[in-house]
Amino acid sequence: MSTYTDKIREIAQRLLKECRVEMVIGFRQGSMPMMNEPCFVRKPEEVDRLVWDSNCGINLANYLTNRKEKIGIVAKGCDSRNIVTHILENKVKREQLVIIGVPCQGMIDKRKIAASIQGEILAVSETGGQIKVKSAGGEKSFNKNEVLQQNCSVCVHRNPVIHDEMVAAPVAEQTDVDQYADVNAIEAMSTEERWEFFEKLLAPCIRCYACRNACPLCYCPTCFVDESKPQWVGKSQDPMDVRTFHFLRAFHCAGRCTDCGACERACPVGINMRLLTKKLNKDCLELYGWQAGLNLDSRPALDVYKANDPEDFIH
Amino acid sequence: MSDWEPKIVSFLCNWCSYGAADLAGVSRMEYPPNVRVVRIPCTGRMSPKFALAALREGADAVWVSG
Amino acid sequence: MKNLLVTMGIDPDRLHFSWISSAESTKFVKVVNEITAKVKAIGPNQRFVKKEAKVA
Amino acid sequence: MKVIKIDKSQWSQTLEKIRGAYRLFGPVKEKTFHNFTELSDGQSPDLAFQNTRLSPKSLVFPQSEVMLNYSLDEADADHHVPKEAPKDYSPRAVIGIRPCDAKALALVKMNFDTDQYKDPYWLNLYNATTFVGLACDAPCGTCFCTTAGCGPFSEEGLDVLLVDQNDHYVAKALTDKGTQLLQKTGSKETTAAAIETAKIAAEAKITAKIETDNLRGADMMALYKAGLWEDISFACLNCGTCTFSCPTCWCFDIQDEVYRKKGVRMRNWDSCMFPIFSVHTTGHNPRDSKLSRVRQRFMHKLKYFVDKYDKGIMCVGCGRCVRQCPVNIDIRKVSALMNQLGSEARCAVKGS
Amino acid sequence: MSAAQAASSVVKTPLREEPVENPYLPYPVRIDDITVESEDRNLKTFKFVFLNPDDERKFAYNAGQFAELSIAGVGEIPIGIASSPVEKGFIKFTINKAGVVTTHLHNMKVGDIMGVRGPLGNWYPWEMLEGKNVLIVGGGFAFTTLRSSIIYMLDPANRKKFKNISVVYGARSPGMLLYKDELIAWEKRDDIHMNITVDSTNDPGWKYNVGFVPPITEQKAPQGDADSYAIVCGPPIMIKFTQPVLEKLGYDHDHIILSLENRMKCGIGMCGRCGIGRELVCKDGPVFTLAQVNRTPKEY
Repeated sequence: MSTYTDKIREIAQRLLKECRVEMVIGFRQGSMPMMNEPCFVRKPEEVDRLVWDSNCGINLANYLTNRKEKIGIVAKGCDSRNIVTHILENKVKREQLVIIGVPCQGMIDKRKIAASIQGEILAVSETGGQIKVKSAGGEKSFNKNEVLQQNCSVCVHRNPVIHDEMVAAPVAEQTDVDQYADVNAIEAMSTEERWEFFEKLLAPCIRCYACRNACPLCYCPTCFVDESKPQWVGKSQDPMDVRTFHFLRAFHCAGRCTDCGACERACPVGINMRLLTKKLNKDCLELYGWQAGLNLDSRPALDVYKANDPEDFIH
Repeated sequence: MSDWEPKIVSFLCNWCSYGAADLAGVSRMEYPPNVRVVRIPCTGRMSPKFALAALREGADAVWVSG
Repeated sequence: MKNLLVTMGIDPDRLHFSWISSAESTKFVKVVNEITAKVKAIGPNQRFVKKEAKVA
Repeated sequence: MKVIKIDKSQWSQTLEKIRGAYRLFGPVKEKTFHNFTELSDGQSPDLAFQNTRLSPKSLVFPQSEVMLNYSLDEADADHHVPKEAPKDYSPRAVIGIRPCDAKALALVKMNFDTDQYKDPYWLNLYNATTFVGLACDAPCGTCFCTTAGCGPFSEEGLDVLLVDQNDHYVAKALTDKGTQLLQKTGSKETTAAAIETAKIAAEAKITAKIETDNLRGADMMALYKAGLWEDISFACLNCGTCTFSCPTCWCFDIQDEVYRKKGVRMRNWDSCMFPIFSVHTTGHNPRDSKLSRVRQRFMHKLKYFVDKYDKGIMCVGCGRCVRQCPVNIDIRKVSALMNQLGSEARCAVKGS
Repeated sequence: MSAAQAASSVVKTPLREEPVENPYLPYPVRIDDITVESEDRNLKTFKFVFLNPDDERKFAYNAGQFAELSIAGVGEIPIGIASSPVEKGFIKFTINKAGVVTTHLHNMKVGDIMGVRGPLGNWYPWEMLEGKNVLIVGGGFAFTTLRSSIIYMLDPANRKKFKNISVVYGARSPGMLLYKDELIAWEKRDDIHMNITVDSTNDPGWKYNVGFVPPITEQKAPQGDADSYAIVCGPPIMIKFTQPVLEKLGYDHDHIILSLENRMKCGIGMCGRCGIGRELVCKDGPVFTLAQVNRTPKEY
């Protein structure tokens, strides 16, 4: 991983020195274990701020929306797919970007680690595929694959789909993963069970909108929850309002979501709202053979009509 | 419960289904009074927000027709 | 839309889509009849309805 | 003031005695986190926690709260005339609130209890509540209360301080309300000597710091115009996690909701992180950039509040915003930057 | 038995202090009269009378304050009080149709019941202005609290407290001027110096000024000195360009009095959203001197 960091710094420095970009967007070391902070670098001498490790789960495409500068951006597989979506949706221009591709082997889910150790986590280090966690209750070692974010463990697009530079050779893509096991489990439930399931899932929501704001797809100037003429959804903690918010938020991501996991990662109360977007992803794949953000040449499933689009839901 | 009648909020395209409803009317055809028609300029104007708004206000079903 | 609503626990018969030309008044009547019958069968909607705020 | 000793073997019986006169609230473990909720009959609070995920501010300031009720039915005599919503203000006790959270409520009280106006909802709940604080023996690495005008054994805002002594608790009454509660327990009195020793040990465990000494004298406009905000605010997503989890954030929104012929006026937590928070009807938004919103949050906590009340910063060092920020924006880092700038830009006319 | 029931079944020690008056409860009022003020019909003046006569006494206000107009089922909106403390038996507000609440209000009828909460905020510093010259500069529909102020100052009991009173008031066109009858009446008096202006007009009978407020102020307003204060209220762009003019005329920054506005909800300094710097526009304002505003972030 430290070689990734060195290479990112080297590329960033070169891009800034050659004035090919005005800023490089990447991560800097966080102030807590397993947290890195998205940051920008404008001067070649400041590239030492940039780091890369298994705690760079925030989707950096989020920071590109409507920016006008020439930007170098560090991008793992899912980031690159969201950059593609951004370009297709005219939120940023391809010519503005120098994409520094990072082959990704998954990001750590700090909640998984926190749940399986005693006391507070004091320090975390990574060597090879091993994560060493120092906590108040002693030291414990994890195999990285066991503590990956759920979306990372079933990810089939680890390498950037679009890039100008690469920090390393591509990694092997996972082929034998069951991407939609969790969605299938919900589909198998009865209507009542499903209603109850989501009632429980969404109960802790405090409507901080971190899921919406962490998502690179959510860039509407005025979100539907903020509209007042008419007001679509109440602003209280009422379960129906919470459900309406989550339903419509997910729906706005239909055919666009890359399952980067930023929403779930950002949620302060640990709601797996990805189940909703994943269901839509699965439908898009099954009905239209579509996965978001794989290349710049094809239009999204929901903005093209094909004669063979399924229509059996219409009477 | 026996006197309950469903309320079905129907979003009908001005040019298609709304026309069909109109024609059914002038042809003096009979159909259940449970549909509450909202005329929309085209089903392209339909938004998931509308369907949810109808359900939130107590509609028993939503029908979108082009 | 329908798939996601159904996933969240809404009865599939609460959301209908159809395609009727302005000349098809018979089809219109037929569809209204069908939908009404289906909705009657599943009973009143208790979900996604906001009757009052469940707050402090 | 009264000091008593409660054996842990007697703990649940003691709680039941208190329950005779109070509704009880306390921390309860939900999956991996603790949160404050009402305790049902026979339920004890789970006191083996470092800090709750969300602050207990919702106990006196619910995230959504009905303020007024009214009828819109013109057949009613007083239609369209709002009335205060009836509430249960019977005595309640919070068992196991952390000293930092209690101090936070004392800070927030300055906003809701002013000479000119009193917020009845907040104050009635606050006054109805007896706060039994649990001294903090094992603070988190991200706790910085000792430098935020607070501490693991801070007594401000508490009615009773509870100190864990392995096989028993020592409970020290700090107010008349606290004494009244302890009288219900019937437990025997003891001395407060052990508390002092435990306090020194706990305070020594807190190593994280927030630097604030130059903020009071700093020139507000110099801090406001400083160049540091772009770097600080870059990563911010403008979600409301920090403000919603913060025990000292009190901003709220007022909304009307109508259900057929009846309606309520309610208030919901709001956040200065949300763009809509400050937008005018005309569409003009005085804080229309992420930078200005992030600046507002930190300036409010660390400068405006300091200047307005002269009671220190609007932060008690609970560390929740640090732990829960999805992009790791750290108030300690921000404060250090502001503080450094403050030492350079002293105010020409103090307190102007 | 739930904990709540258990608690209510025992004798409780009264912990609650004496009941506090609820500042969120509006006084019920009835719409007594509605006047359309402007040719585009977007401005209407509403006259309210209190349902409980005692509430009028409680609603004692000063010129420059505002109130929350409160419509059950819709919401609340902070509006400057257009009537004057010397006018009894009613209160008046002039309202621009803009958002959810004001649009609803524009559709209401005489006789409808709604609420008014206040008076809120501070007011123009009348005690400080005693014995001084007062220049009033207003633009558009922000003239409401200025009308309140003029009526207050012209009241026979008050007029002798002030020296010269001058007014510069502008609107986009003659049809957009508020309170036309009163403007004409003031124009005829010799104890107030009126300068009415419009941005433009094609009315050949227009006998007053044509031009924006700042240049008209420059031409017509009296010079500032230690004995003179200017009260400015209008759209931000007008305030921006009037400020240098007033400086040129010799008004000190602490002799220029502004009325700010910001998004508000509670109106009583609790909800936090109208804060700029350490000031809350609703409670510490809306009236500030320019000197105060200069020491505050420009977040309004």
